[in-house]
Formats: sequence, structure tokens, C-alpha cells
Amino acid sequence: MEKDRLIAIIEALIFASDRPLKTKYIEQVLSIVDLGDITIDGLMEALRTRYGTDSAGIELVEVAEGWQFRTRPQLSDWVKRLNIVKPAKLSMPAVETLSIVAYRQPVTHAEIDYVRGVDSGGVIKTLLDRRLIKIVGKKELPGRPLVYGTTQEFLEVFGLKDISALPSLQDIKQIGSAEEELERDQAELPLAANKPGEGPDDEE
Amino acid sequence: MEKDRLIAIIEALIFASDRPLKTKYIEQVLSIVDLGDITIDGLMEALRTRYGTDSAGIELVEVAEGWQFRTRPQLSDWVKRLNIVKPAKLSMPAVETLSIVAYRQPVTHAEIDYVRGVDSGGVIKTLLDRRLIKIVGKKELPGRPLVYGTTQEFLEVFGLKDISALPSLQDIKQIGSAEEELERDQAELPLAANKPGEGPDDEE
Amino acid sequence: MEENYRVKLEIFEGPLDLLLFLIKRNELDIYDIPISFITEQYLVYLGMMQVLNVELASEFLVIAATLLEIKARMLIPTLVEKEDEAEDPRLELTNRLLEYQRFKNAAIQLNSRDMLYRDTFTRGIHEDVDADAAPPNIDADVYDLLVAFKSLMDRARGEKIAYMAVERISVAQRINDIMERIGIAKSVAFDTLLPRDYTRMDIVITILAILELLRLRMLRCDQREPFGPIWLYMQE
Repeated sequence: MEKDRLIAIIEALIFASDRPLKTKYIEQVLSIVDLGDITIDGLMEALRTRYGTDSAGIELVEVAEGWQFRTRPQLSDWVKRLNIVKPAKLSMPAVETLSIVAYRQPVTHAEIDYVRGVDSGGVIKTLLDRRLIKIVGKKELPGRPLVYGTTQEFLEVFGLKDISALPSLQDIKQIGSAEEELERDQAELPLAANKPGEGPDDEE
Repeated sequence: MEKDRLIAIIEALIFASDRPLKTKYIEQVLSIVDLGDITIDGLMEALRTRYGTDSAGIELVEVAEGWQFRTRPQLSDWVKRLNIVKPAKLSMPAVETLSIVAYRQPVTHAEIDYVRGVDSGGVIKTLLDRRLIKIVGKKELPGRPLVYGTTQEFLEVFGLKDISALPSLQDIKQIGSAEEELERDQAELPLAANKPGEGPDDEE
Repeated sequence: MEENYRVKLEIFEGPLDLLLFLIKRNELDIYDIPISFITEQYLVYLGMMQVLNVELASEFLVIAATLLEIKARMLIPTLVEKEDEAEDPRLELTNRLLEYQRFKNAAIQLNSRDMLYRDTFTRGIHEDVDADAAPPNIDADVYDLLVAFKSLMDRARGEKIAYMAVERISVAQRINDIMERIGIAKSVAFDTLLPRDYTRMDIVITILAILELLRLRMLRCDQREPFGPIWLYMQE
């Protein structure tokens, strides 16, 4: 096989690997190829040179556990700017809390805690700060606790015409067979379908 | 700033981003730089060319209205040898349902069932779980059924720049029939897709 | 004939898939389907599946009935001599088949694209960049909310769900609602009495309310066929 093609394969392997790639794995993958007098070390060196120029935004580094591509440290300030301009994902506790407010509004802090089984004070504060929920009044209960509801902003962010446009639990039951729904005892639902560590991006 | 350095920054930004990076975010990050007569489009083109050679293991693709590095499809067999666990293939019923949603969105469960001739509840659930489709609202019909559309993830998985990048159904009718024959592995069959008067041998 | 089927036995995705296959296999013109022939072939296939104990979706039988109906309609001579205006009984089926075929082809085309995680891969390692700025925007959709809420509800089974649902409506209130509805319409179907997003508790309360009204002889009810709608009437 040509040297260029071998380098391309190694480049793809390191890029796609979910952890630094040990040389021995590269050797294993290429074990079905007759390398002739080409050595893996020689190929690694050629690849490293290709990414070694100053005009590259990425570099190939050999860390203790193997080979890995990284953005060049000199460019880190630029990469950090991405966090400022790009939207972030809501955390799982925030999505949970927001869903309780959306579906059960008006709802008190205590009711949210009760449903989630944990204290939600911090999350409620975050959601208030982001103007996704608001205080809509007080409940006629001892201590007159505050009750929360969703905001206009909430409707806009989630593209809802009004609050009745929220899909209902009944709706979700139409989907998939009834038995499947009953069987599903574990709470791990599709939110987790996203890869861990998946970064922020928006869906317009 | 030099053009080479700008390209390096963009390379690092796209590389650091877990999802396809929209051009507008690149523009926002670079908004503090005086570009002079350099355009972002020009920089993107230069970067794409750099990764466009056959000897590269990675390519720069434009998907879901953004930019992303991906391994070259020609090398997929090699990458698979790494045994990185990723989502399984989609079944044919799933792809069929997905194409109905893609072309007919927003579309209801009942409409999908009618086109396919079978109940698609299970498949819809799978596609929702894999985030290839999502609930986009409710239809103003008795029972206010949910309507579905495709997601950002759909564009990413199928490498589409945006939804309009799908070939039109009419184009498919011509290309698709021939491929289907191959798939069914029944080359002796004539094409029912032919309109009357059309020769049976014009698609072989 | 049966020998051929034995070799080619495929599991079809649905009745339309099967029909398209039969049309192609027999080199038929989709715009002029010989309905008797295709019906016979279709039934042979269903019969074979039965012999093999393959469970077929009920939709296969629905289409079988449709084929037989079309066949019957084509046998009846048109009494009124308006051939030009008479619609071909096969038209709807043909259109459905063409439509299905179009999407089937679209699916094949879609499937042949370079698919992420099948043909091409993104970067495997997540790069952690310190985020010190507060993110100004949110990436979640309505489905995220629904799913989160559903899993919360699943976790909080039994008692808790009942506790939250009970306060929505009482039996007394339900009785008033029902009497009001029947007072206007004179008769109503049971399932239309349920609120749009009804819960199990709503069903229970509605049934309790109806039982109470029946006991008080303020209503009578009947069901005209097994599993048909249950009708409620004002007692004269």
C-alpha cells in the first residue's frame, strides 16, 4: 500500500478514536497490510511533520497514553471565545425543573422538590435568571409559598404558540406500542441518547 | 492579521467544536479582527482545499448549516476496525419513515401510517429516541395530533447542508428505481416505475 | 408458481410493499393493474404466510379487503352510461402505490448517503475548553421537556401521581358537567366526555359520575355493538 494512504488511515484512526490512540492499536489495525520496508514510526513522523507547521490550527501530540490531535495552545484564546458566542445546553436538572413548571404550573418550590426528590433551589434561581420561569403569585397555604410559572420568553425559546401547544403525556403514549411503554421501568430516557460531552449548538 | 493565521484559527475552532460550527459563530469570534479585504468564505474555501486532497484522512464537510471535520468515507472500514461503539444502523422501515418525515414535514403519525400502509408507532418512537425527528407542534385537527419534523441531528447524520439539500422526490424516482433493483437482487425484474410506453431497458 | 415464492420468500414491510413487489415481479403496469390477478396473487401470499405461521399485521387484511372490494366494483356493470365521469375504482390504490414507491426510493437514496457513524466519523475526543462566560442561549426543545417530565412521572409512580391528579376534578363537579352536556345535546358518547388530555384519574372520576347518575335514574345508557361507542341519554 502507498505510504500516503497509510498516513491517511492513521490520521483518520487517531481523529476518530475516543481516547489517545496507542501505537500498538495502530499496528493492530494495520496488521492486515503488508508494510514492506515502511515502519509505523516513520509514518507517525511524517504525519507529525504535516501538522507541525505554524500555519496549522491542530497539532498531533504524543501523550503518555498515545496519539491525539489537539488545537494548538497558542490559539486557545480564540477557542474560548466560542463559548461566549455559542448557545449552551440546559443541564439535566434545569430541563427537569423546567418541565415540572411547564406542566404543573402554578407550582411551588416544595412541589418541585417533591417531584424531583432533591432540593431545586439553585436550579429555580438559574431558570429565573434566564427568565424562563417567573413568580406568578402566592399559594393559599400556610406560609403562603411563592408559585412559579413559565414566561413569554419560555414560549419563544421553545417555539410554542401558547402553553397549550406543549405536547401532553397522553401524546407520548400514542407513540410506540402500549406494552413498550409499560415495560419501560427504567427512567433512562432518550435525553441521554446524546453522546456524553456533546457540545453546545442550537437548533433553529 | 495574516491569512494563514486566520485559517489556523478557523481550523482550531471547527476542530474544538463538538457539533458542526455555523459560519455565523466563526464570524462572531473573528469580529474583533480587522479582516481587510479577506472574506470568511474565502478562508473557508482555502481550508477546505487543504483538506481536499486524496492523501488526507480527514475532510471538511458542510453539514447542518455548519462546518465539521469528518473521516473520509473511503476509510470507514479502517476506522471501524477500532471498534468505537456508535449508534447502530437504521432499519429500512426507519429510513422509510424518516424519508416521509423529511419530505412531508410537518407530518402526523396517521399520515405516515397511510403512506406506509402499516402502523409506524414503534418506528416513530425509535426515530424520536435517536433524535432524528422531533415533535414540532400539533395540527389543528380533531384530537390535535402531534406533527413531526426532522432535526439538526438528521442533517448531521445524513451529511446534508440543510433540508433543501435533499434531492427532490421527482429526481429520486429516476435514480432510485435502478438502485432498488440492485438491492432486491432481482435483476430480471422489469421496473414497475416505468410509465406506460417507456422502455424496460433504459435504466440498466 | 409456489416454488418461486418459496425461494423468494421475503418479509414485506407492509401490504403496499408486498403489492409493489407483486406488480414488479409479474411485470404488470402499475397504471393499469389487472385487479383479479393481483388479488389472487396477494391472497396466495397471505395464505402461505398463514401456513408458515408468520404473523401478519392486520393492515395486510385491510388491503386484502380493499382489493376484493375493487374487484367487485369492477365486475358490476356501470348502470349509468357515463363512462367518462365514472372513476376507476383502482385509482386510489394506484395513487397510494405510486406514493409509497416514491418514498421507498427516497429511503434507498437516503440510506446510500455517507452516514455519520456508519461511513464517516467525527472527532472522538471531546476538547474541554474552560467556559467562564455565562451562556446566553439555550439548546433544548419541547421534546426534551416532555421526556424529562415523563421520566419524572415514571419515577414518582402510584401515590404521587394520584395525589397530583385528584385535585384536578371531583365527582360532583363531573356530574354537573355531564348533566350540562346532556341537557344541551340530549345524547353523548362516553368518550367525548373525557377532557382532552385525560388521565387515568379522569376516566375513573367520569365513570364514577356516570354510575352515580345511572343509580339516580337521571341517565340511561346503551351500546349498540360490541366495543362500539357507549351512548348516554337523558332519562325522560
